[in-house]
Amino acid sequence: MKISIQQDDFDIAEESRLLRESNSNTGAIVTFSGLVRDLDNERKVESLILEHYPGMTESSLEKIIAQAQGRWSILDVTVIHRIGELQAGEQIVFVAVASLHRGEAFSACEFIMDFLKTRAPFWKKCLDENGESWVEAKSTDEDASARW
Amino acid sequence: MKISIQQDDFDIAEESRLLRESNSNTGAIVTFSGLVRDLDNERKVESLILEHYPGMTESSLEKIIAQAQGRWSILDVTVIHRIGELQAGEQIVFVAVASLHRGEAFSACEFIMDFLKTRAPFWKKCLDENGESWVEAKSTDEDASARW
Amino acid sequence: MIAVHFFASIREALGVEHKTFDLPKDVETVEQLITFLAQQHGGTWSEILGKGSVMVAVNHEMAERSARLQAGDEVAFFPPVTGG
Amino acid sequence: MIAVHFFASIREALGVEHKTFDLPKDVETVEQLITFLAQQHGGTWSEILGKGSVMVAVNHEMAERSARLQAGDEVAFFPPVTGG
Repeated sequence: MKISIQQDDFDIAEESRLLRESNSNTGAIVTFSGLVRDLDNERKVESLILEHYPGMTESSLEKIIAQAQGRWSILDVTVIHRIGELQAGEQIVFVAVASLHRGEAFSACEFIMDFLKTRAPFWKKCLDENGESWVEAKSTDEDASARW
Repeated sequence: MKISIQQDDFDIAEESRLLRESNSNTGAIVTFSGLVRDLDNERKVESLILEHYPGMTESSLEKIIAQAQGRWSILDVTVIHRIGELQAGEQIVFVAVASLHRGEAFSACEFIMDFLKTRAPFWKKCLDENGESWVEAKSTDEDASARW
Repeated sequence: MIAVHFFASIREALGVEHKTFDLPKDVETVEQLITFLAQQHGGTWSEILGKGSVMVAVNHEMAERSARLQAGDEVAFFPPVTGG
Repeated sequence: MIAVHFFASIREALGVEHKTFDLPKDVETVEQLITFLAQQHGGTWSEILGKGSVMVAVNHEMAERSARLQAGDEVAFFPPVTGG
């Protein structure tokens, strides 16, 4: 299991390779990559600033992964989340789950993302043509985690 | 959209990069990688031989992708499936979906995999310590595609 | 003419990969094609192709045994798919 | 001692990132901590921290306003999270 909160970009090929090589019986790997979109509510996004709560971020992600491991048979998990200033098009987050079969990997990966979105202490400030503003939490994200 | 049936291995970093760069408003990319497991029903797998039905394979994958596009808002899709002889640990299949939001990318990627498993004309022969045998279709795969 | 392809375990069981021949006048459906092939090649073919689990495609589309055939069609018989 | 952290829009609205002070005897819950902070800093604090949408964590765990506090605890106030 790997959890990393970092400013630097990450290489999904390298991360996927590490995950794949961690267990020779892995049959399925599902990955999610989140990117900074260049349009949000029809406004041109220049960049995002990602803030987090050091210490609690890591422990909340550990807890989310432990919950996923309790529900599905998972061979390995990687969660990487970037902080600091990110330009449009850059990678923000990466979640990858390795398992024997695809159904478990899909469910666990989506579960981890849904709870990361609603339980892990990260906040985004958006810089666009109108200046800067804190991104508001979406009720659709709360709905997504409530269904599990 | 990219569909490729090939003997050669593929580079998921390169494929992910192409998908990511195809649309600057992509917010979410979900990928599935299927690997040759080294154990199947407790038998040590040496290799798999993948056979397909040229022509029908491509058109069946196009149809599956078109169905997914009808159900979810998808920005781009890549499907790569290898044929020929593959050793344990090698990549067999890669499905990647880019969309604005994660829910659509997760659903579309899993939908495409579930139908690829039950509708696309590929067959696996397994070489293991007991010799060679055709892999039998699993009812769990039929169930997975029936739920959509 | 009609082209008939066999894949995977069906191909191995029959020992034939594909056949091309003039579509007989009385063969109007996949079911009748199976009967015709069995008449030509013997009971093993009827047994193998008659199995409910055997899948059929006509012109690259999955089809039922009741599907109608015409000259120029490409028919394929194969076991349940196991890709991915 | 008790450490109190403020994040994102809450931090900016209050103009404070964190405070560390002796836990007053009559502050036994998060609710009472908010009242104490508002007494010290004025009504704006009560308004900002009193909002139902503001999330609270005690020792890195999400907590209710009724959660009990003790010396040594780390309390954090922040808006709904928006990572990922």
